[in-house]
Amino acid sequence: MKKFVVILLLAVMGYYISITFFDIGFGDSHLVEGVVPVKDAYLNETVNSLNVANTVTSIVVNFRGFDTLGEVTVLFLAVTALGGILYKKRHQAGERSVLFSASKVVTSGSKLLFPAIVLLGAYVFIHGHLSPGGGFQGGVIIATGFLLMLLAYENFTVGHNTLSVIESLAGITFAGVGIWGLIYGGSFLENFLPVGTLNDLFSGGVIPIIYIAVGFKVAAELTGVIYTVLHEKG
Amino acid sequence: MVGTPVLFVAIPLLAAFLIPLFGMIWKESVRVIPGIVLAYLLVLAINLMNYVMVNGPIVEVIAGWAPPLGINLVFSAFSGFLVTLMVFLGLIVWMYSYRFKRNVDFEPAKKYFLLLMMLITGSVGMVLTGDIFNLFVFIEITSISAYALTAFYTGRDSAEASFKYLMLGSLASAFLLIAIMIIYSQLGTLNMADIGSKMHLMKPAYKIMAIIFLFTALGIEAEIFPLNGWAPDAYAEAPGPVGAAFAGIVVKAAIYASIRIIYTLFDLSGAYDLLIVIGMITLIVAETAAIRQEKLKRMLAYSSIGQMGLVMVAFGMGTEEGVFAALFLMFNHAIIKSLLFLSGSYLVYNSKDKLIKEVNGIGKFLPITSFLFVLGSFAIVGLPPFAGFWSKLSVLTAAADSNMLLIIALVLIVSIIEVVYYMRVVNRIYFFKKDESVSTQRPTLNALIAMITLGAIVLIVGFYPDAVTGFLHRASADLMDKAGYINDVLTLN
Amino acid sequence: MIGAAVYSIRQKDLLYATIATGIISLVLSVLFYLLQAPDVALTEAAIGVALTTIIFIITIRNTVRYEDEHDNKEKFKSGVK
Amino acid sequence: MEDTLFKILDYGVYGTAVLVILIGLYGALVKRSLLKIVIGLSIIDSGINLLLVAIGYLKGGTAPIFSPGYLDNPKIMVDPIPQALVLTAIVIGFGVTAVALALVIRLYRHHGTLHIDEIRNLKW
Amino acid sequence: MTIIITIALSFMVLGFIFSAIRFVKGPTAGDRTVALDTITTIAVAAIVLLAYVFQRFIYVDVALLYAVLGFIGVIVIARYLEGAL
Amino acid sequence: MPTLTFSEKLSRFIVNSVFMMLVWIAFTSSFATHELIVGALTSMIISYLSIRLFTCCTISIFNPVKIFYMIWYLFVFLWALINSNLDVARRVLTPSLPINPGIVKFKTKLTTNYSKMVLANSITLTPGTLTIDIVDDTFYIHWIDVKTTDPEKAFTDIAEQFEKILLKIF
Amino acid sequence: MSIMEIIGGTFIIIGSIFLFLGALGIFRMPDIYNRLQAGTKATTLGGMSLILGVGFLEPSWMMKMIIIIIFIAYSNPISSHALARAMYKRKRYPLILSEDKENMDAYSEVNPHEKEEVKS
Repeated sequence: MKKFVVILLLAVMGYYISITFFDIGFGDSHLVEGVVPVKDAYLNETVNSLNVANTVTSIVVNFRGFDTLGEVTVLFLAVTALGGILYKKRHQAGERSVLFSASKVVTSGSKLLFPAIVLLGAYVFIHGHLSPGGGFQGGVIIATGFLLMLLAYENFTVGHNTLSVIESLAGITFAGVGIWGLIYGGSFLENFLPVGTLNDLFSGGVIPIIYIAVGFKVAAELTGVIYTVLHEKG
Repeated sequence: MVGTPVLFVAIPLLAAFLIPLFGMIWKESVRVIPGIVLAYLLVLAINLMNYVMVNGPIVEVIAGWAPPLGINLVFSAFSGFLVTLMVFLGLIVWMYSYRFKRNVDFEPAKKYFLLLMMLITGSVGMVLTGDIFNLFVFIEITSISAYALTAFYTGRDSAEASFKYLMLGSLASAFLLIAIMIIYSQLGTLNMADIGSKMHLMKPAYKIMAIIFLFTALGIEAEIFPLNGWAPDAYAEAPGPVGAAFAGIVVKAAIYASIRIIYTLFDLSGAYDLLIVIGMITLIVAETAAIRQEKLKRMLAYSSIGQMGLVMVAFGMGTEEGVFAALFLMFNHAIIKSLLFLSGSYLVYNSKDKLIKEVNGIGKFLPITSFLFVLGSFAIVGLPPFAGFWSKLSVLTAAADSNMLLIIALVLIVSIIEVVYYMRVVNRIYFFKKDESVSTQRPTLNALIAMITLGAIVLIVGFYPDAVTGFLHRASADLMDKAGYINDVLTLN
Repeated sequence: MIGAAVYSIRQKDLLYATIATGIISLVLSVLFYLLQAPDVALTEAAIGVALTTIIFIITIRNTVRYEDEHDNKEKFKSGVK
Repeated sequence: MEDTLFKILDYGVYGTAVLVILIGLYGALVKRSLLKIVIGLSIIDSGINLLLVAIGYLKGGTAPIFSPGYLDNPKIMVDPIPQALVLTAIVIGFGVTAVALALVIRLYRHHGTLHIDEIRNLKW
Repeated sequence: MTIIITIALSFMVLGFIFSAIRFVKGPTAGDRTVALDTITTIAVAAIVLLAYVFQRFIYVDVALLYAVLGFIGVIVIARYLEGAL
Repeated sequence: MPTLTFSEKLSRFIVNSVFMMLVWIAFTSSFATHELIVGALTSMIISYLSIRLFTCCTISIFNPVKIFYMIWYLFVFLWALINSNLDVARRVLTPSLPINPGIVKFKTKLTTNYSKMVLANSITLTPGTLTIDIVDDTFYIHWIDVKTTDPEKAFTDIAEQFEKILLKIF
Repeated sequence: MSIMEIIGGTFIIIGSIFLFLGALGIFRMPDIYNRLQAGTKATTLGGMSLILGVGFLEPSWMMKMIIIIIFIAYSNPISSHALARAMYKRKRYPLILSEDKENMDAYSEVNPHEKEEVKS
């Protein structure tokens, strides 16, 4: 009976959402007449005054950099919350996350692949302003590399203190760059470096620095998440 | 001017990233740093309020791009007033919970104070921001801290309450995103002032869809009636000071956001009626539920929901007196409900089930705490010499001005219900015999200072309401001035 | 994608539902890619390919594998959990 | 070639997104297992993200990246803002999912079951 | 050229459908994981091919990521099935 | 973790950095100066940090003879891969599914873990075989069409051609 | 149509056919190990050849294509090996068609069979 009611409710809701979005239309400009959308300004400013190739990056880091700061904070809070929710008074002695190592093929394979994965992550977040990707993606890739090592070896450990130091330093870099912009240029996260030439690695002023900091931070945070969760024995 | 509004967000974030580092060197710093930060923010807020009272609102721009492009923060009389209130309450809650129960150990204390600080930061950000997606981000910051704080005690039910909250919260964020996208697809902008200035161009059908989704989403955070399932459980299972923070800070921020959206973004006249209807239903349902509760904190929680309904009704009148009354109610509710939660959690400190009957005769053992609780009860039901009286009076006069007699009758009936269940507790505190099996706990000095400060404010506002009404009139005028808001934001540079 | 979503909701075995969420994420990523959003596709790929799977699987390890409680008890008796 | 591709994409995308959202909502509301509820929530997130990206799409557009060869024609680029928003939304969704699963583990530790009827101590 | 790419894409779609059927039918978790692995490889190929269709070199990054990370998901599931987790 | 002497560390570091640099160039597909500088820095940092992990080989891997054998191995491997695919195609497309599966074992003379890993991967990709496990020196192979269960014969059938070359490389 | 395009097109067609055959093999084979055999080999070669074909069509992309090919060829066998080992430890014994059941399963000396077959 409850199922039936829920399905009915969902059908009504789905109908209204669908007609709204079908009416809005797909794949062409659906703005109200006479409105100048913000995206044109973004696209122009990105090329002309920031010299960043990837518009998504310039939006995420510069125009709407405040969102990104909040987003990084959300991840940071998620790590803290995980630690708080799964907190136990003391860890039992000899508690291990993985019971035995994988076979030789997997262990040697992951050993060889691990530096390559980290390099891929570094590539993704260093080139965040030129190609798709950036701090989050790079950080996630590095964390996945750590996940591989943690899975393959029974006694691979990650220093918890090291992680939190890296995380804090990266966070301070982000917020510090923002505050420096406030002091130097008059508003939070304002760009205070020369912007370089378009499609060069050293371009975009402060954007690559922030993205590298974000990359380190996300990598440390997600590794922390994986590590915490892996050591949770029901 | 001593600082800029962006420091309200930047400084706590910087401190949050610093806390783990300092915690390795000096363990006490995890407790001290949030206090220093909150005290600094309070000073900043008061300074900025002084500036705003003289010179008009401050509009802060992030990353040096003028508003339609960049994100902006607005520190006007209205938002500044709420920010000051929130930071002040945050400081009180911090002082109260300095060594409260599980906070004695290092690891939990680190997480607790960090999360508490971020809860306050998220709420302050929700109030300050002038960008609708930034609002979403701050809501998420607030909610994740709230989930973690709700589940902070390792008891059986806290995780359940937190899960319930989380489920509704993620639905809320999903709805919020849909609403944001409907608006964006039509107007091509995310800035609130820009949206407000272009809203008349949008088709009414889309407007209705967007406002339904927005209202559902924010209603979950603001405990509006059909969506308040999480609230009593979360209040009851969270640590005592966190309950105070929810009632005083988080809900205020959510109410602010929904009011800002209805008053500034949309020009639908039906929205005000919607506010009144929903507010009235919330009020009746919550108050009748409160009278049936057996646990102290759940009773307080339902009472809090009821008060929020009253605030909604007052906002829904749409006149300047109504807004003034609503703001006065919000101010009083923040102070008084925090006082009730803080003192109430010492009344039932050691009991397992936190039942109301366990406070029997506790007045002799904890005289100051009990006195403060009773003071809060008297104030919130609106007995004449206390703070709550003036706010209820202003609601009644505003309703009378708008010829809404139904509201007057409703408020009076609800007040009677409130009197019944609060007086029941007061009666038990002083005139019942103490149950010997219940052990009591004396409040620590810092908790006592925190509670007495709140009690003093209740008394001061009660005997001398003009202390705040000046600010409130200014703030309500500020909210009503939609054109001024849009003008302030959009004519920057 | 719809099929995978329906499958992962209807499947009683939570492990299979988790693998199905992996497929949802993959198809979603390809769709983002077709909609000319390589940034988003990259993010979805990076998060969906291993991280979501591992946290779901660890939850399954720490709790139960079958949605139906009766099934769990049966499996528990026969020693394979 | 590209025309057929666009025809497939045309209205199917919105339809798919809405259907996925509805399926996720159904799972979150009807299912009795906590893990199923979390899976439902993550499916809702997927659907919403698809919806948002679809709004920014422009027929015949290309990604908003000014790499060599695409320097001087911002008119044919798809809308970058929804993409930036979805980036944020995905990461936030992941954080929320992690917290939810931690709560599930803790509930199981206390109750020994994931079935929602046996857990419900608190009344709504 | 167009016709070649159309043929290739339709073959891939067919492959996807067969893997999906195996995913739904597959009696064990292993079979389903094999289907997931195959679909990942097909997706890598499809992404590279579509990058050629769209003529954007930078799109290839997505395929690179799937090629590197795709197998970690499989290893996660394999390690769980092995009983190591 | 074994302790390493300085020369071992140095040789590993160099090998590691060179490989990383090659991978980086492949990632960026560009020879601009900035890219190369950043790539060199990144690969050096990563190889310094992962010096204990990446233990595949010393600097002697740049010996021309070994490089020649590597290329030869590549060709042998590719030939086997194409063969195996034709084999799979034949089996899949035949309506009656001509298979006779089973598991056989054999012993190998290879010593290091990496060479075993490469051998196992090659076996997995060559006709009709799939490595199931390696226990010390013994390989356990799932064979889709078992011709013999004798370890010696199975070895000649499956792995001999690869092992000959691998012994020269490692 | 230049010579490069012809080579690239041929590779693409061959690759897509092998990808399809891999999926068909997964669909048709009787048990998990045989499915892994078919799946791994055919999809690996199919993907490699298709990506190589695209590399021929756009010679400046070649380097990235080669690195993708290396990664695919490196990681696919590892994952299928891990899966096969996991399934054996999970007590899913391979299907054996011939009469000589004892000798055909050499791996049972490491992981002895148990009587009961469990649904996994």
